[in-house]
Amino acid sequence: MDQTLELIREARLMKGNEALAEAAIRAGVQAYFGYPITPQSEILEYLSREMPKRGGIVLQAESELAAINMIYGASGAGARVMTSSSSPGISLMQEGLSYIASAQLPCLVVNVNRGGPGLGTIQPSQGDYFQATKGGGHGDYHLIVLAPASVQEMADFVFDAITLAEKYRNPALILADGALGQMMEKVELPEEGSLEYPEKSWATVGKPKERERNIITSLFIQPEKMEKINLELQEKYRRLKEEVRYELVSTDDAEILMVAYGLSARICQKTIDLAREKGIKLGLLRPITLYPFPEEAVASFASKVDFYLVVEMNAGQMIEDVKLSVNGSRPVFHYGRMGGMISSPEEVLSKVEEILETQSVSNTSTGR
Amino acid sequence: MDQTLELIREARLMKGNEALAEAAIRAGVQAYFGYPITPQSEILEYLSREMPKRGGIVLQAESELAAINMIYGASGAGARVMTSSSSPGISLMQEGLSYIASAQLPCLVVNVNRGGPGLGTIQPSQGDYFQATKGGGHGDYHLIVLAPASVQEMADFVFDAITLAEKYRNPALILADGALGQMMEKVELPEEGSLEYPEKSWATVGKPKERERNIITSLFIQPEKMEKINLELQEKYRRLKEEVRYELVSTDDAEILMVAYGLSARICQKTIDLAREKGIKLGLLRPITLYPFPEEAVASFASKVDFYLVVEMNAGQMIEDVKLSVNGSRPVFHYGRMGGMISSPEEVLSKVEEILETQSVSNTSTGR
Amino acid sequence: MIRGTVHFKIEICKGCELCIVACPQESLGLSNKINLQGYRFAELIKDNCTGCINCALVCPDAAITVYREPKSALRKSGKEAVEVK
Amino acid sequence: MIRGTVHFKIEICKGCELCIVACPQESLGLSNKINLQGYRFAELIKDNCTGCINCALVCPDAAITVYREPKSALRKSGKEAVEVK
Amino acid sequence: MQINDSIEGLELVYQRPATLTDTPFHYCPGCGHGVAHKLLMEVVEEMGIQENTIGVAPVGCSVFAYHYMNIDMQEAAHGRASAVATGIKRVLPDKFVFSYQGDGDLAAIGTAETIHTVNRGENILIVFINNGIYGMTGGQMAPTTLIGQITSTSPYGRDEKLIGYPLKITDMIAILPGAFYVTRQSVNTAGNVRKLKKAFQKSFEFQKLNKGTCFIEVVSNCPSGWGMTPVEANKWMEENMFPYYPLGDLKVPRTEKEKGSNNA
Amino acid sequence: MQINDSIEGLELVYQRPATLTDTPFHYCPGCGHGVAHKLLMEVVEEMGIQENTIGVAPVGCSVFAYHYMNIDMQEAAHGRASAVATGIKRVLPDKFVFSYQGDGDLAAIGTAETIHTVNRGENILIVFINNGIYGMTGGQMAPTTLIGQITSTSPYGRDEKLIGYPLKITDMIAILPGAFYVTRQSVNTAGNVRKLKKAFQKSFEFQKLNKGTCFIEVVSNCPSGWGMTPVEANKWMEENMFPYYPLGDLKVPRTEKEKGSNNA
Amino acid sequence: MHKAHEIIFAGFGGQGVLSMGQIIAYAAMIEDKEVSWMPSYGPEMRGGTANCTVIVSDSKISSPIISTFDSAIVLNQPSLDKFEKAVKPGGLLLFEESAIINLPTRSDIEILSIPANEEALKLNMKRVANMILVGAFLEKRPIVKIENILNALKKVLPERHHHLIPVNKDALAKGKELVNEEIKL
Amino acid sequence: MHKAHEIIFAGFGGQGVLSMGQIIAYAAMIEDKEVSWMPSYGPEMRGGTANCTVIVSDSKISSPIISTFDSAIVLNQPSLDKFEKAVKPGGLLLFEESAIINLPTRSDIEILSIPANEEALKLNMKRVANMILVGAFLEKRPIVKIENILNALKKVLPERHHHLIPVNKDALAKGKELVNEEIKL
Ligand SMILES: Cc1ncc(C[n+]2csc(CCOP(=O)(O)OP(=O)(O)O)c2C)c(N)n1
Ligand SMILES: Cc1ncc(C[n+]2csc(CCOP(=O)(O)OP(=O)(O)O)c2C)c(N)n1
Ligand code: SF4
Ligand code: SF4
Ligand code: SF4
Ligand code: SF4
Ligand code: SF4
Ligand code: SF4
Ligand SMILES: [Mg+2]
Ligand SMILES: [Mg+2]
Repeated sequence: MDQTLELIREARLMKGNEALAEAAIRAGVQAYFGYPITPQSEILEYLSREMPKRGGIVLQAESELAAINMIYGASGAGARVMTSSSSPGISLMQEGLSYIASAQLPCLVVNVNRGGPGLGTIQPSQGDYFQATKGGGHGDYHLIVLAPASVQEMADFVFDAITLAEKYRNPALILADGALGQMMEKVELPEEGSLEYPEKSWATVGKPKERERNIITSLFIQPEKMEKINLELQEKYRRLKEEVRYELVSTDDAEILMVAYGLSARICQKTIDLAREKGIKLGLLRPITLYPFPEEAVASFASKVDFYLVVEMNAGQMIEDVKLSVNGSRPVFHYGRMGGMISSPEEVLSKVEEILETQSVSNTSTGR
Repeated sequence: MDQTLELIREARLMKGNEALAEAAIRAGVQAYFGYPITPQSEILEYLSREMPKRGGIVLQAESELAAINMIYGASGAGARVMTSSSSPGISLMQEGLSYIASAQLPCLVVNVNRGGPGLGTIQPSQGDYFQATKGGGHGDYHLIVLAPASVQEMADFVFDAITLAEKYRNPALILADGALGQMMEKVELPEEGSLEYPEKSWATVGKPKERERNIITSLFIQPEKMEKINLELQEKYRRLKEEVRYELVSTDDAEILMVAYGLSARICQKTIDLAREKGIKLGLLRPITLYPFPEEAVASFASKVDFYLVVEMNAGQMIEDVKLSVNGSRPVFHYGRMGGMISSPEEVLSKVEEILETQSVSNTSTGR
Repeated sequence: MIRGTVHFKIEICKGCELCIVACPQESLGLSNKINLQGYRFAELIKDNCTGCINCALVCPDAAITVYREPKSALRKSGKEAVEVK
Repeated sequence: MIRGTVHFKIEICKGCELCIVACPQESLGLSNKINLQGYRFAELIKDNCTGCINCALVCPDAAITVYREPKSALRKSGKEAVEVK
Repeated sequence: MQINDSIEGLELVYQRPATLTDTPFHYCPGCGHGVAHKLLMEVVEEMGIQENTIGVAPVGCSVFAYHYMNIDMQEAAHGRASAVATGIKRVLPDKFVFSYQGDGDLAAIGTAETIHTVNRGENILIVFINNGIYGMTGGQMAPTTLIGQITSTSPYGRDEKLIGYPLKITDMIAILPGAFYVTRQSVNTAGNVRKLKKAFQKSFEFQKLNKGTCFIEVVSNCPSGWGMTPVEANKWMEENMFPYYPLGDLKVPRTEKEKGSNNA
Repeated sequence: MQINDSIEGLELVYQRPATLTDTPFHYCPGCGHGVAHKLLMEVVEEMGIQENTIGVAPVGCSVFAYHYMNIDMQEAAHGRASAVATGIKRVLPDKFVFSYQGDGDLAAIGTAETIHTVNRGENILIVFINNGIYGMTGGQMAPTTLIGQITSTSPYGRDEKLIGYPLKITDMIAILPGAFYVTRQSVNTAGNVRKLKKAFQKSFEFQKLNKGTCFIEVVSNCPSGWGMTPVEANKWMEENMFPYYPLGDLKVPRTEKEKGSNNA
Repeated sequence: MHKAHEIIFAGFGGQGVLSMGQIIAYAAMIEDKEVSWMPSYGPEMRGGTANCTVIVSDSKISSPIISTFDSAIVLNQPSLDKFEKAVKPGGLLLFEESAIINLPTRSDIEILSIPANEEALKLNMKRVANMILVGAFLEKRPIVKIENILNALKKVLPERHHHLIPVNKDALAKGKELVNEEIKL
Repeated sequence: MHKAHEIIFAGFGGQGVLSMGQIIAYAAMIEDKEVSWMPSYGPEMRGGTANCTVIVSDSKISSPIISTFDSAIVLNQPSLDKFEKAVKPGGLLLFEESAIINLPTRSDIEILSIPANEEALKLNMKRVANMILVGAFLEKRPIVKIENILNALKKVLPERHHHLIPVNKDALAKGKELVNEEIKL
């Protein structure tokens, strides 16, 4: 660990967790509240070392439940705030997240996803996609969800997530996985202080004489009012679609489109190389925003590719969003490992080949 | 309240919450752990009165978090157990539910859904569909989800839910809404003691010399093992498809199929009457199991109806499952009110008519 | 005896009677009328109020305003009362 | 002096040395050999063990078995020791 | 009867504080929440800290406190008010921050947050309204419900063998080093109201001096939940709650003690 | 050196209890968890209650306790062990139930469950391993971490002004009426090990008699988390932990006290 | 009689509005009608109004949640203010006389003021005021038979409270009487 | 040299296995190669093994998680037992001599036993044993230049530890030497 500390001082070869933490400071996060859990404790640890030196607030809460509610308070008071955890800890935050989304408070939440369900394993997983994108808490709300695929993006997306969170007054989630948190890669860190603080006229900072009191709440006991809040939220989610981000790899001539995010997308990149050596024209669409989901981009390939293959480290979650985008116009398949297992590029390729075989059979028989 | 008590003594005109509670006793629930929250506190209150007299255990926990973990312990110890709450309280249970699903413990959880997100309102809602069916907690797991639509079903489904939970060693959720919990209707209660207790050889009841110790856990630190657990779960979810339940109303000659559950389905029934007076051939498919979702049944109408209309008390959640079932072969529309608002049969009919208009336009123009 | 009086915001009074039992002078009672909320509201029923503010202190709805004679001799303690409320 | 001896399950010993510091007779030491886990394990280095079980009590890995002379005179207290462990 | 209520020649000695909005409280007749609200806002007015005070009220009957208190406020999730207040205070250390919590909120679901907030010595005021019941949800047993007390979830009276004794969380709080000032007051008489107000005053003064957590338990009533008239409720409270939850200071700063506080 | 380790003529006076499985502990060398596990299982063996004992271990280094303890066991979510144990005990009131929890688990995230379980007087044994740190997750600050102690999340030493004083949760527990027997023991010397074992014995005896919650704090070490050798760690524990967490009984049943317990 | 009759009962908690609805629903159930009873619930009860809606119908009831009513029985001013406008044209608005300061103003509905509290005091049973209102209501809208209200009471009240049935019967009768007096005016 | 070289370093926590990997990764980064470093993490560290994998590549690295290796540098018996079989045929297995009781048995890989602890004691710096192993490894698989290891150390060590660079340099050299001795055998 000591050595790690020393290595990162140079801030060039860094752990994903540490790059993210350093980026948070540079992005002007004013307060961090969190609770240890593998594989993301380095975020809290890094900030415990650095925040005091650099004028920020870091507090180890008594639980994730307390942490997310501290976030609520601090964000409501106008600060740029952040918390992080891993799967079970994020589950404990679901009530709080629903409150934050409903009260329309900006904040950054990081989930360094591990294998579940239950206590599971601490190995990397993408098993929390549904929770992240559909809303694990109660009610109709969405988080803005960004999925990095490298240590560099672990750092960069902090800036993006905060920008979006503040622009839309909505909680943003960075959904990484244990591998991205733990691995070291080369990283170039964004400049400190480059992110401006927006005006937050709604924050509870003490009511001057000349303005009405500010209230942070998610309680609207009259359903008529609560429906208005909901309509406002839905309208916001519609506007959010403009922020869709994704990356295309080798899609120009692709006959098969893989859709994968995060670590899975990296594996698929290797699969593309292997496949193309064999003459299979694979391409990859990597959603960067998981919510809003790049549904149009995904759908746009329906006329170009024979089928879609969704590769995830779970039992099949993003595949639903892909299917909803494709809406039946092409077959959509899934390949996934679970519970902390990571597929190899070779495995993914075998899956592609297997589908190709059955497809060609069914092509002949059904003429599709 | 006193009068209520007296009225229900006759057990014929009962509140949904109370009918459910009484049914739980009759279904042999041995222990209930819960925490008050509107609109379902009557369940805890009823059981507080009745359980002590009838030999069951009832304990008001210090929180929903404690309650769900008491459920874990008691279910692991072999008892037939139950908890109930409403939306924010259910959010607090997400970590626990993920553990219970992973450890494969049977139990009954009741969510009397209110309007969210956040503190929201206490009025009825179906805003927790995603949370209930996709898994609000972390990892790949599913609850068995049943959606009653009357006080009678509030009682009946307790038996069904427990039967399924024990058969599959999986938590089962009854997803009702505030109206179903609070309203009184005529109800005929199932016979007490008709539900047998299955053998639970896995339960931690104390290890006799002749058997290996029993362990209740969801921790499998080796991802290889955790993946095996996950594969087991997925296999179970596949088997669960046999348990799909739904109801069809006026579908024989239907040209438009509404899909709705719970209270929304009742409203749609009225809409059917109104529509048919106007010569519009509406039908309704009411999913009773929300998980497993009746995807085949829904899909089977694709060749018969012009379009689908999903009616929910939310911003559009079950519509995703309907779309996934229909897979693009017919248009699927949504009508929903949010935040505790309830649509009227007339509103739904207007929506149908509105779609009919635009559809006929687009039919002419696109020939679809 | 010091002279005082109380005014009630009758629209927000809920007729809880706590002011009535708190009044050392037994100056207060419930009206036979009801307010828009449907509550019988509190009112002065005797002319002996001393402006001691007890009723106002215990009123959960902050419905009572109290006035008191500013006798020069009493001025100081009157001020005090304002400060302590 | 009572005669005793100790046996170690060396495969599970982790060489923590807690037994060594706990032994009033200074009878124990670390071996220069390592076990399959890579730990230098504890061993008896003197012949003066009294079987007092101190080492066994503090061993976090329950790796120590203790034997003791059942002198008729000492039998009773020896029994006691078994009971207290 | 013709009563003279003319104010001619009289001087205003008490009025509703301007720090309360004009919205009438939604509380049941006689509910102690109203008294506590009023006093808190009187102190905020008198100390001139309206512009610098941020309140937190979680779910419970007082969830709508922000309709009444004319200051910036946050509504918190059930049990999490002190965590929310911690979040606010940490980023706005120069402001006055208080949480206002019921017994269900503070002593049941929020136990962990309460204890850790005080243990950290967060420099806030925690107002703890102990009415021995869950008022808002319709009268269920609270951790502070008395032995034998009948509520909707202890229909045969609270039985300590099944559910334990009423939790004196304030006593537990008082032993934490982070707690600077801990007191238990009530709202039933003019005298007690004055003491409670004094406690609010002191707490804000201590907060200004960064002394740590001030914790005020207010033994209060719930006429609706208890099924009594307000007058009966206050009497029941005096006879049953006060013996178990005796009023007075549980922890007073040394200098305070030496000065001989006239509190309780 | 040739040492005579023949057992000829000797009698077996101590061996690993049969209630432990053959699986070697995964704990770091010298970790106090091992001692506590061993003693607990010795008592279960000696009292002949293996068939009637159910244990609960939550996340923490001892999460794998079920690999070692040869009894029926449940693994619990972080902080929820006492709620899980409550669930078990309520439905199996005649069985012996214990939870075995770390300081992060019991005194941070699980504070509410801990306090309410004891307040209800759940008739279980709570074993509380206080090693002043989060061992499993790699050495973060725990609620019980000492002032000035350096951990990965208190890299400049725990600062009471920022995070408060180490939480003596056992002292808080002891004042609850539901707590029947509360004691603080350790694992560092043969003498203390004997006392701890005695405490386990008593607790199960009390449990048989339905006395309420027995709560045993075990002041323990974490050589890895503290960055010390086991021998250094035990010394550091004696010099630093014991003064702040003094060993001995915090609450002894009256009859016990009268009998003059030789404990601590 | 309509195929379905939709009623709201509104007043303070404690005035017995919830049980008025329940007893009518129960009586209708005895008559083999479809019924639903839906209370207002939650914190708006604190110091405010309580109400319940009852639907009595010859056919299956879809939504139990309704926002306009065939009849409204109102026991305090806030409820009158809130629900006067929710009565369907041609519907019935019946209120307790002493509870209302600002009278209703609509002219497209039938409005009845019943001095139930006063009459209840005369019957020496303050708690039967609501039964007087039920009697009055049923006289105007005989959606269930009075005898079935009594049958319902018999089934619903525990044996030890059966001695209260006669006074309830009187109250129902008094309600009927008041309506007819009223009409005579 | 391969296009990519995949290595595992495995031993106890505290033996410096994680930093061995880091320093090689850092040196490779100086040489403008693509690198990834991935540790084992979590509770299996308790009383067990720690390890990290390093990938050094000329092109972009896809998955940092790998299960077979070009080289394995092993510092204790459990790691040898676990990772011997994970070395790719033709790969390199290098282990610390004194830590291993049961020797590896594979014949399709190159196996080297380095008495790093012994030599480190001779250098009077027990903590540089891992640098001796790095030196030995790089002699066998020169995926980065020794001088860049030293450059990396310079960048990575805080000023106040720069006096340690010479002894590290010696250790690296010693490792190289040992390999060549070994080969001579
Ligand atoms: C997570 C969650 N659980 C339960 C509730 C329901 N609830 C709202 S307030 C309350 C308790 C109120 O009691 P208390 O805190 O004592 O306040 P009071 O109303 O008595 O002033 C409960 C259980 C909720 N809103 N959220
Ligand atoms: C909800 C949740 N939060 C955090 C964690 C991560 N975690 C596992 S164990 C632990 C703390 C361990 O410390 P302690 O309870 O003191 O036990 P020890 O390892 O020291 O024996 C933490 C924070 C988790 N598993 N679940
Ligand atoms: S001010 Fe004093 S005397 Fe006057 S009415 Fe109020 S309590 Fe009575
Ligand atoms: S105390 Fe206040 S609310 Fe109560 S009766 Fe008196 S004036 Fe009215
Ligand atoms: S039994 Fe006693 S004397 Fe013998 S080795 Fe162990 S501690 Fe030493
Ligand atoms: S105490 Fe046990 S583990 Fe430690 S050195 Fe001695 S025998 Fe080995
Ligand atoms: S329910 Fe109780 S606490 Fe709530 S407002 Fe009414 S009296 Fe007050
Ligand atoms: S980390 Fe600490 S508590 Fe955990 S096993 Fe190692 S020494 Fe024991
Ligand atoms: Mg309360
Ligand atoms: Mg610990």
